[in-house]
Amino acid sequence: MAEAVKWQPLARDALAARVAQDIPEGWSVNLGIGIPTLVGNYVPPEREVVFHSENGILGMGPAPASDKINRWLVNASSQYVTLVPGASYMSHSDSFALVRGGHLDLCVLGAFQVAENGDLANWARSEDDNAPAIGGAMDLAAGAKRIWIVMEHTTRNGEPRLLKRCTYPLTAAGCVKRVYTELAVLDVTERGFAVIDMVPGMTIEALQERTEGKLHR
Amino acid sequence: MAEAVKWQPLARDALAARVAQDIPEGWSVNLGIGIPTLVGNYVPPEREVVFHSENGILGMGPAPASDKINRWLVNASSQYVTLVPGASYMSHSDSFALVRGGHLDLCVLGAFQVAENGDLANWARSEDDNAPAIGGAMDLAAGAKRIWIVMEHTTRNGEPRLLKRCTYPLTAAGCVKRVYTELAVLDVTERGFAVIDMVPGMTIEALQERTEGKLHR
Amino acid sequence: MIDKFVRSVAEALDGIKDGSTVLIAGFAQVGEPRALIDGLIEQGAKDLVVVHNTAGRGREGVARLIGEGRVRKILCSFARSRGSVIFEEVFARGEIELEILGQGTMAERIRAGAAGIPAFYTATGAGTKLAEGKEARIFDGREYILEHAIYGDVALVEAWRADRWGNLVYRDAGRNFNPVMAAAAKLTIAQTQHVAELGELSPEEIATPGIYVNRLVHIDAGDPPLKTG
Amino acid sequence: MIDKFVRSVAEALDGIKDGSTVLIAGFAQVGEPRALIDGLIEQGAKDLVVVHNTAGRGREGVARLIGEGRVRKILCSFARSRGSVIFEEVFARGEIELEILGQGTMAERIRAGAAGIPAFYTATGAGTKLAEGKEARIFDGREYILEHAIYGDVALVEAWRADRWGNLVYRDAGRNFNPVMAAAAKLTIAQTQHVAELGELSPEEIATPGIYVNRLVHIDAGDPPLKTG
Repeated sequence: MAEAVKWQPLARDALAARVAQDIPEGWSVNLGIGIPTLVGNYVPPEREVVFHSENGILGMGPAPASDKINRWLVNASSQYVTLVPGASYMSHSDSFALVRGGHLDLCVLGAFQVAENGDLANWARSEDDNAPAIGGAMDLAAGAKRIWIVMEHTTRNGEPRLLKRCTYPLTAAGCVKRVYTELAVLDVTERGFAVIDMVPGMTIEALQERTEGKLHR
Repeated sequence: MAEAVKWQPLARDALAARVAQDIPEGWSVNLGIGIPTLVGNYVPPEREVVFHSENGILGMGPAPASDKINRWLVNASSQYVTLVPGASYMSHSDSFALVRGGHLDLCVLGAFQVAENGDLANWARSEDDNAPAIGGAMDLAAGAKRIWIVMEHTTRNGEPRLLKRCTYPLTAAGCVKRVYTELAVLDVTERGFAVIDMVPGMTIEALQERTEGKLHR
Repeated sequence: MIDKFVRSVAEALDGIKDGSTVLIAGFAQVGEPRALIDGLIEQGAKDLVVVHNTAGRGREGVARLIGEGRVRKILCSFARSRGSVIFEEVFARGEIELEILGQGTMAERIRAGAAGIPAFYTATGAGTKLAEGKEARIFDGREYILEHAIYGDVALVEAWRADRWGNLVYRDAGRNFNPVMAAAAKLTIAQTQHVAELGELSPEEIATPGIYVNRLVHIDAGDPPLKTG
Repeated sequence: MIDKFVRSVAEALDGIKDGSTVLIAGFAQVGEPRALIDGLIEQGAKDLVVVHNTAGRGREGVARLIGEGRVRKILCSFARSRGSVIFEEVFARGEIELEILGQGTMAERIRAGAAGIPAFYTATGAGTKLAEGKEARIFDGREYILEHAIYGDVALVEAWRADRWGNLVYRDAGRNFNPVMAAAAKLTIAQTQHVAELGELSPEEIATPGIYVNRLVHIDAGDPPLKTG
């Protein structure tokens, strides 16, 4: 890449905050492991968003102070959390009925790869991975009303992760609605990836260089 | 019938008491509409039997005194009931998951007809009944571990109701384990109806005259 | 602030379209959202598909909705039954379609609609008249039939207590079809006898989490009518 | 008098046979019946099929059961994951069979086993590697796959409070897989932190009715271990 870098990629927390900005009051939201979990920290407390955790919590609050830990209250990432007023508990079967029945307004997940047709790959880096960790990802990807992905725009080696077709095993086909990376926000549309936001200084051309799928305005 | 009648058929309450006698402590039991409902009155209070009602009650107690009615507490027959200590409420879907998953030790139902292969007909008296009342009968008949039937041995006209094959539409195939009538107690076995008890003075021959299915000892 | 309470039954029912599938909870008049049913009669939507345990009894509620010719089809477990006079008249005139189904199959089909399950197998009804036209299949030597999910456009439910998020608690046998129907519709409308502050309902006892409820109206309906005989 | 309490873990686990399918509840060590798992290790049954959210972490509990060569097959949603060292060793040696499944599909398959549903269709996994060998079917334009019920011979669960009928209440996120697993086994064994008098648990808050529980043992296990990082 000959061009001079004129932009600053978003740091993890800034990226989480960028996602949080787009979540409206009243939505019920599940946050996956990793950067998605941080998103909850950036939804202002006066904006009521209801956070769900697959292990049977609806109305999850932030992490407790270290001297206020309730060891019986963990989220799906095994982290200690709190409840907000209005919260409720449910069993795993009821919790996943909620997920699979299309009742979550949004699920924010991480990804290895996303394709321009909305295919998501986030559980295995190889067809030969015969003992992977799936957790609730397939249920969430197939079940939530909207899937937003937070991911790095490219691999550490600079290979694109926003592809024409995923090369890793799919989590779910055609489920992704929007992708947030450290460089841009893209919607998955019938025509492919539509760029709806970029970090200051970024150009479509520079973004396209880092993206295998075709970008549109 | 030339023979002199030497026996006394059981009255409704005596029949209910006869059924109750065979219910051991610890069973979970659902009682259908009619005589089956009376069975609960004849289980001695010190013998703990857990009564279920399809509308979401486990641990149902007897009818309340008329000045102690709770209008929010009815059974599946729309009668006012009470709770016993240890009772719990559940939704209709959880209640029928319990029924259909084979968790009831016993369901006592009424019947129009029972066949010697265990087929039960208790919801429609004609193939042409196009607007019948089924309620939970099909679920109970297909789901409970044991189906016991309480019924009149013959129709008012003396026609048999314990048949080789049911002529009315089935509620469930092959589900009946035992039949209690005002004249006898019969088990449904691979060989057909096995007589396990008769009212005093009744003979197998006299009982067979009133029964289309073949009787065995 | 999330606040699902509206000020009137009319507001709660606003926008229900002709042709909607309406799930109506309640069992033996307990936990039955009578104010909402009456409101639906007022509201005027017609050509409805109604899912309710019975085809209505007496002359009020679901019976009246049917009597006014607003129900194209009813799915129920009790069609002809004590007091189903209006349904029987309308049915005899061929003016309503009936789908009769076992009560447990009804509950499970609604639960399937709520849980993202388009179809499931059940032993209930296998080998009976109700299996006619349905796919049968043997699992482990036993016959089962395929039943399909019921999806509501609208659910009408009655709660004992509700908070502004739509968390619901029921009273005694008033729970019945309420939780499963509340979860299975695009637009779930609850009438509640009492209003709770947010956080007042125990997280352990909430039977319907607010995620399933869209609109709430406070109706102090009092006890269900007294049954006589 | 119904009294499902037994005096020891050994008595609670008595009679579990080789080859049993054992459902083990708990999520992230919360609501996990550790005393019963340890007891099962002592008890000696082998050739087990274990259904648990993970393939074990660290060296205790389910991991130890696997490490001792007692598990023929595991069904879980997290196989290789942080701390799954023992499973990975045993799996690499080809000494354990693995069925990996989405966590929701796992929960729903167990619920199906509890509810008399031999099989159901779900969108989870459709079009993925996990759909291989499974029947696919289109409903309303979307692809679903057929999943089968999981039936437990034994379920091991942990309650917060229990009465002698086996009515169970859970604590906070300790509910998780406990209610659904308790309902899906022929022999359900619960360890409980506290004992309640019959009638003390509210009929509204009982999450597992006693009908699903066969044996109870009082184990004041205390809080789950503290997670660090």
